[in-house]
Amino acid sequence: MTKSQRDIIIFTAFGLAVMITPLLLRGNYLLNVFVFIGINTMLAVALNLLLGFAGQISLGHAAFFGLGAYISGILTTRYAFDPWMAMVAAALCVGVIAFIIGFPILKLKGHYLAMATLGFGIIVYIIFNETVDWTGGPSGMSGIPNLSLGPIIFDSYMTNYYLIWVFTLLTMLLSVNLANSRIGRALRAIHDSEVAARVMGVNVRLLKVQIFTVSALISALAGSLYAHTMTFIAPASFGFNFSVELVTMVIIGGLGSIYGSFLGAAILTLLPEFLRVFHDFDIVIYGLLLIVMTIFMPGGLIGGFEALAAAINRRKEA
Amino acid sequence: AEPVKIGALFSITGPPSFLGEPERNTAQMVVDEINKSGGLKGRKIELVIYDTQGDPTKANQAATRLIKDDKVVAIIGPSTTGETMAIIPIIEKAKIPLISCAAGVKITEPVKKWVFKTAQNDALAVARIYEQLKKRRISKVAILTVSDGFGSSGREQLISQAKNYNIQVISDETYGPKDTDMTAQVTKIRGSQAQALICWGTNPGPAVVARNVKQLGLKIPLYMSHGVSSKKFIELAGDAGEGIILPSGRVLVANFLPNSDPQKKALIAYVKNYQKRYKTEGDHFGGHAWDAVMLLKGAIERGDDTPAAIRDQLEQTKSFSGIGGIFNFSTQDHAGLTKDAFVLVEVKKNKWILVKE
Amino acid sequence: MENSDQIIQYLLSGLSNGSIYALIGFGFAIIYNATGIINFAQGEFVMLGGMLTIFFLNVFRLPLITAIALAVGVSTAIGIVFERLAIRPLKNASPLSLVIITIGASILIRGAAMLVWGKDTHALPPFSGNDPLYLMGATMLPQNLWIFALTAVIIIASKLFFHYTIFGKAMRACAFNSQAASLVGISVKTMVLLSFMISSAIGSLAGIIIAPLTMTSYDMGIMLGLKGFCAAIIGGMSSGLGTVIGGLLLGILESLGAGLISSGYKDAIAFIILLIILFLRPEGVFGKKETERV
Amino acid sequence: MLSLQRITKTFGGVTALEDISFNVESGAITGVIGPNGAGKTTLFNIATGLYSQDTGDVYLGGQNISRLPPERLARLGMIRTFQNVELFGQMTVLENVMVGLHTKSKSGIFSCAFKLPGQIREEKTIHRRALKWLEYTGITDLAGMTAGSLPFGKGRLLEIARALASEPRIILMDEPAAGLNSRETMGLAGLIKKIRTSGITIVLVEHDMELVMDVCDTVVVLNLGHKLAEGTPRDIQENPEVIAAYLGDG
Amino acid sequence: MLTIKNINAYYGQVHALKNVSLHLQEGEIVTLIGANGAGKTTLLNTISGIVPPKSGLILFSGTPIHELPPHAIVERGISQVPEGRQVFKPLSVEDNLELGAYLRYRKRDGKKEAKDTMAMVYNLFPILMDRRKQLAGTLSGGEQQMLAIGRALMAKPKIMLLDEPSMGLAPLVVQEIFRVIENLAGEQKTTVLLVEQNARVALKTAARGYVLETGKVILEGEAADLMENRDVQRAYLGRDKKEIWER
Ligand SMILES: Nc1ncnc2c1ncn2[C@@H]1O[C@H](COP(=O)(O)OP(=O)(O)OP(=O)(O)O)[C@@H](O)[C@H]1O
Ligand SMILES: Nc1ncnc2c1ncn2[C@@H]1O[C@H](COP(=O)(O)OP(=O)(O)OP(=O)(O)O)[C@@H](O)[C@H]1O
Ligand SMILES: [Mg+2]
Ligand SMILES: [Mg+2]
Repeated sequence: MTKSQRDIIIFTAFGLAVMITPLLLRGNYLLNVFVFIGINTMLAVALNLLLGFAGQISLGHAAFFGLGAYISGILTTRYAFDPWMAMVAAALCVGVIAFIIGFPILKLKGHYLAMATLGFGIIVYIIFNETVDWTGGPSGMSGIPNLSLGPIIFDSYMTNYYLIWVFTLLTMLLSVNLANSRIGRALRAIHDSEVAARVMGVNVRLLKVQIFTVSALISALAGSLYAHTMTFIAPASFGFNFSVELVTMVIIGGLGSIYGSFLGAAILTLLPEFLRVFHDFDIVIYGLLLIVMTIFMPGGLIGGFEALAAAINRRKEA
Repeated sequence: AEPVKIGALFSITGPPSFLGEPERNTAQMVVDEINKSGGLKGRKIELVIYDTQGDPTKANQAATRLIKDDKVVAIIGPSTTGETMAIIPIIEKAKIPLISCAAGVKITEPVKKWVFKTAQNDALAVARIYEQLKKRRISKVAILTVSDGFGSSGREQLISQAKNYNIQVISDETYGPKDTDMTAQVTKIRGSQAQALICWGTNPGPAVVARNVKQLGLKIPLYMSHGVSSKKFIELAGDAGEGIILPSGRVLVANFLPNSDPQKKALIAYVKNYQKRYKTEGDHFGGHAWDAVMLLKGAIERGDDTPAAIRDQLEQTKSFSGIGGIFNFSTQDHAGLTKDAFVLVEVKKNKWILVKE
Repeated sequence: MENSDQIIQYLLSGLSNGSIYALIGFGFAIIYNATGIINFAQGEFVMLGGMLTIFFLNVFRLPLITAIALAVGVSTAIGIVFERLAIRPLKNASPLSLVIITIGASILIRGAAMLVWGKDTHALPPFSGNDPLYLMGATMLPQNLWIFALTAVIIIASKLFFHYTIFGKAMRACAFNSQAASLVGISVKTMVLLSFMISSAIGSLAGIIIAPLTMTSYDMGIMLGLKGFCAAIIGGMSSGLGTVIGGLLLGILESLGAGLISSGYKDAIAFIILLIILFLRPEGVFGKKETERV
Repeated sequence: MLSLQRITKTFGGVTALEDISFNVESGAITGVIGPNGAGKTTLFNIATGLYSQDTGDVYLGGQNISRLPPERLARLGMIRTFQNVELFGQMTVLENVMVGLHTKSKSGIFSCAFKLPGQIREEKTIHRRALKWLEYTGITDLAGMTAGSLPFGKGRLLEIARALASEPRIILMDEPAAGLNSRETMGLAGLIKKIRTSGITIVLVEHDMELVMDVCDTVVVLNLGHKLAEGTPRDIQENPEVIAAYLGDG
Repeated sequence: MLTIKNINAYYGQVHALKNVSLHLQEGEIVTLIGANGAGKTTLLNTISGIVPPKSGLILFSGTPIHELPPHAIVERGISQVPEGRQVFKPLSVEDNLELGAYLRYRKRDGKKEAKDTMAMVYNLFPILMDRRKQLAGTLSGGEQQMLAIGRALMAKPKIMLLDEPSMGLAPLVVQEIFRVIENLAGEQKTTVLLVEQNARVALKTAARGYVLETGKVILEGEAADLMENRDVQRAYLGRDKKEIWER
């Protein structure tokens, strides 16, 4: 079995699992949580392209997510755009913004890059808050229309689930493809040694900006989907905290692993739901779990899984 | 008998925890009291509380869980306007009555069939302040509002109502919810022609503003919002708090009310019980939850405990004396309060006293 | 429009806030210099300093100076426990995993503080009165002088420590290449522990000294931590003058932005200017060019 | 092929290169030797666009390439290896070589993400050719190993394989024999000659005189940023100045 | 002085050292030769405590040290010049050297003595003197190698482990380095374990040698004998051509 055949099998299995999950969760509130897991997976995969592959940190990805959501929201509620058109417009706008700011920002390295992206995130967040006439300010913007496709309106948990997950699966598929291609290799090469990558003919600057743009564009798409499924958005969802949470998802899941990003997103979205039984202690436990997970699986959940699988295999052989 | 399940969504943690915490405490306290004294028509109330952390996404998830998993008959909360707006579509679709504890006007305007609220509109608080400014012949004001949901909705009202009172907002500044120094803004206001400063925020920001005003020697009258109507504010502002005036629910000055006041009994009981149970002062934010639970109790006692029956009875609530004021709901009004819900109070010798009008 | 009194006041306010940011930034820089980790829990130590002091002051009725000493002591102990239990087990982890650990720790500490002390804000009385001092028509509080003084002491001390003592140099060596450091006989574990001790002590001290101005609550560390982080980065993560200048720059930009342009966009203005500075000098305001070579 | 003209480079107070000129003949092996710190690596860094010189110009096949970035130079057929071995440490040996083929392929982000037919075909070619270069340099058996865990000497070979994969016109090697034992160095000498036979021009910085004398056609000697001598290996070996500054008399 | 008995070391699943035994006498120069990937660096790192052995013993003057952390091993007097230099790039040359004497600095009078050693190192590598304020990361490869050696000398170790000290150095300097090594052993009674690719020179300098192949010691003996050994000649000595510095 070649690697690419294995990839196809894994992806198909994953896709099938995703498709039948709602049938098992019928009528359960978790179905709704899985909608958000889908959105967060999209975001984590997008950030992983940048952080896990190219090794470039972004502490401002919530801003792209938010921009996608707000552009979609504003275009549909104020200018009566068709939601699908608004979604395309949002993705394109954010792509262009990312491309333009990408050049100066990605010239920076390490903690300077962290700080610049953080600053960008804060600036955008402030704009969401302050341009009250456009965004409704801190108390948010409501009445964003749902997406629809012919007779289907995506306004129930079930329809939203399939809507979101189709996009999420597509994002994952394309990212897996990208990871195993010459572009994916060039990105990982940048991660390991920028100088050597350049000398091998990789246009490091351009490639970084390109992947930044792609990453932002996917995030914006996730933002649009979020806006049209929630029908309400407020700046609180797009702040610094969420940017950090996204980075956490990627790292907890496993840097450079697409399925890891899914695991990270799933765990971090589900965890608060499970921790609700602890009431006021939930935050403390959440913090503790983050630490414990990282200590025991420094390579991320996916690394943990692989180690486990290897151990089981060895058992079998022995 | 089976308990009646009521859901509650509060931002117990996160930036709006100053709202969610007293609300959660109060709701739990009221429900326990009801259960102790025999419950609702002989049935106990089970209160299912989820924390929303001030985040619309979390509010959405929690509301879904209350509806789908816990199968509650009614929901109280959330604490903020944003979170309330975020879950209204779910509520309307699930046909479950919601009594929000947030203040935003747009929650109940236009009227939504299943949505009510107990928090007084900011509009009413602003009106109270402007009335007094007009009496004092002040026509130029500076406003300094916090850039969160509470502050921005206050700011909106301050600006839009000003012309009704012939007042001019000549300086419009804001500060961040976590800012720890506002000297720059106050300095700028000091350089303006403003005759009064209105600061709209919740602890601790306004206390910092009060201190900065004192430090910079700004001598104009200082007004604040009901967001800081608690003893805590006086403690934080120290002597810089002296003379500050603000609109407040009656709960802050319950003892000063005339005995004829229909709310007085409930207010004093609330303050006493809260103090006893939580060792700290109950405030009017907690009062929103008190009102919400008691409104539900009334509605269920009068009718049935199905969501539809509760809704119908809520809408018919008349002259209910709560902590926030006297509620009169109708098909056109799901907020139910008038500006009498607010009184003006002032800090004198480290105590809140009622301003004589 | 704006008279010079006002400008001076903006500058003075900016300097006061900036030195707070710098003070907090130091904590970041110290751990970074010794371990290469960006410690997201640094803000929480600032919070701990203030909260613990108030706790000792109000609950045990201790004199201020004792309360401060105890608060610093307890925060340092928490720093040690943190390093021992959460950082040390992960010897060979990537810096990013360590960052996640510090994020976890910050959530944990904040949550625990919330459970122990509740969500209320508390104020600490100023060390030496509340009567404003006048300076060329502008005012500041005596507490600001305390902050300036502490900042100055810490810059000088850390400059001396990191650049002129063998211990300090050893710490920097550890951050760069811990394996090589151990090959010259440096105990990497001790150095990391020491850096966590120093930075939690400095963080809590900063938290104590600013508490009379900023007040304190379980979640105050987030925003101040963020600003301190920025100050440290603008200063090139140096543990000396750079961070101070970074902090002051941030403070002044904020203050002028709020005063002269728009208070709503004050942080945005500060960050836009900082971004422009970074774009013009990608190696940092104080960074040296081309230290890496092949 | 490659021509350096009057190159000067200073770092702060240190003058690493001063007024250096020389030509590299097409198809030849040119050695660059000199004491430590003479400026050899700096010369490579300038030629490959990593540093910019203070003054002077670099020509590649007649074209002035003075201000071109490294990635452009790679496309023009100039590639190098590194003194301190700059591998892509977390990637496998095979993947390292595949990155070397970057300039020989052109699928963009879009066609890679959507796996367009052209991209699939190209990917197969890349894979095949990478294997070929592993075989060429004799490290096929390491293909699946993570580059970071290679022993030093194998890393050097991998660097050469990766450089060759881009099918350069000229290849600059910075101390390829450092860390190899005599026997392995012998193998390397063979490899270098084989590369030359395939028509690729080679510039070689090396301290292993045995190797330099064995393979080089001409040798340039640098000392303290100046050109000390230039000539055939024989001449250089006998040049008293070179002996005094560099070779020593044992 | 140093005795290694049957040690095994692993990198994950890779068995890098297999039952390796070896011993060093005081003041002796011993060399370790072997092909790429034979495990020479791993062996030095095992002695230094960086790669702790899975099993086996390492005794230093009779006391076991294989469970000690690296810094404690340095403290007992075993220093290493690591492969690939590993100088502290963001620190100046002088700071690098000072850190070499880190443990001595913490002793009374250590600082003054360390200054003397530093003068000795500068004397040995005059270029470092010129570059002493420069950041180590900007030094040329060879200069960094000199610095790495100088740094280890600063510790005045009882045993010095050298991992390819001549790598990247000009022939003239290599001669110098080997003179220093001989000198260390001869005059200062420092024991030296030398890993060197240039087996010919290594065997000439050393008294004894070990040959390592895929993690196992396959040969050991007097250096002169090894030099004559056909297998060694074929595998490590290469062409029988005179080396350039032996003219
Ligand atoms: N980025 C830099 N900053 C400061 N000085 C530098 C820098 N790069 C090189 N130098 C100095 O320039 C001189 C030449 O260095 P270069 O690396 O070219 O030497 P080299 O000939 O390759 O030596 P070696 O044989 O030891 O590798 C050295 O003295 C070095 O210290
Ligand atoms: N970090 C590591 N992870 C996994 N395997 C490793 C690692 N380091 C070394 N190895 C493996 O251990 C074996 C011995 O390597 P070592 O570096 O000790 O060899 P060496 O004899 O020093 O070689 P060289 O002459 O190239 O320096 C090799 O097979 C190598 O691939
Ligand atoms: Mg060199
Ligand atoms: Mg080795």
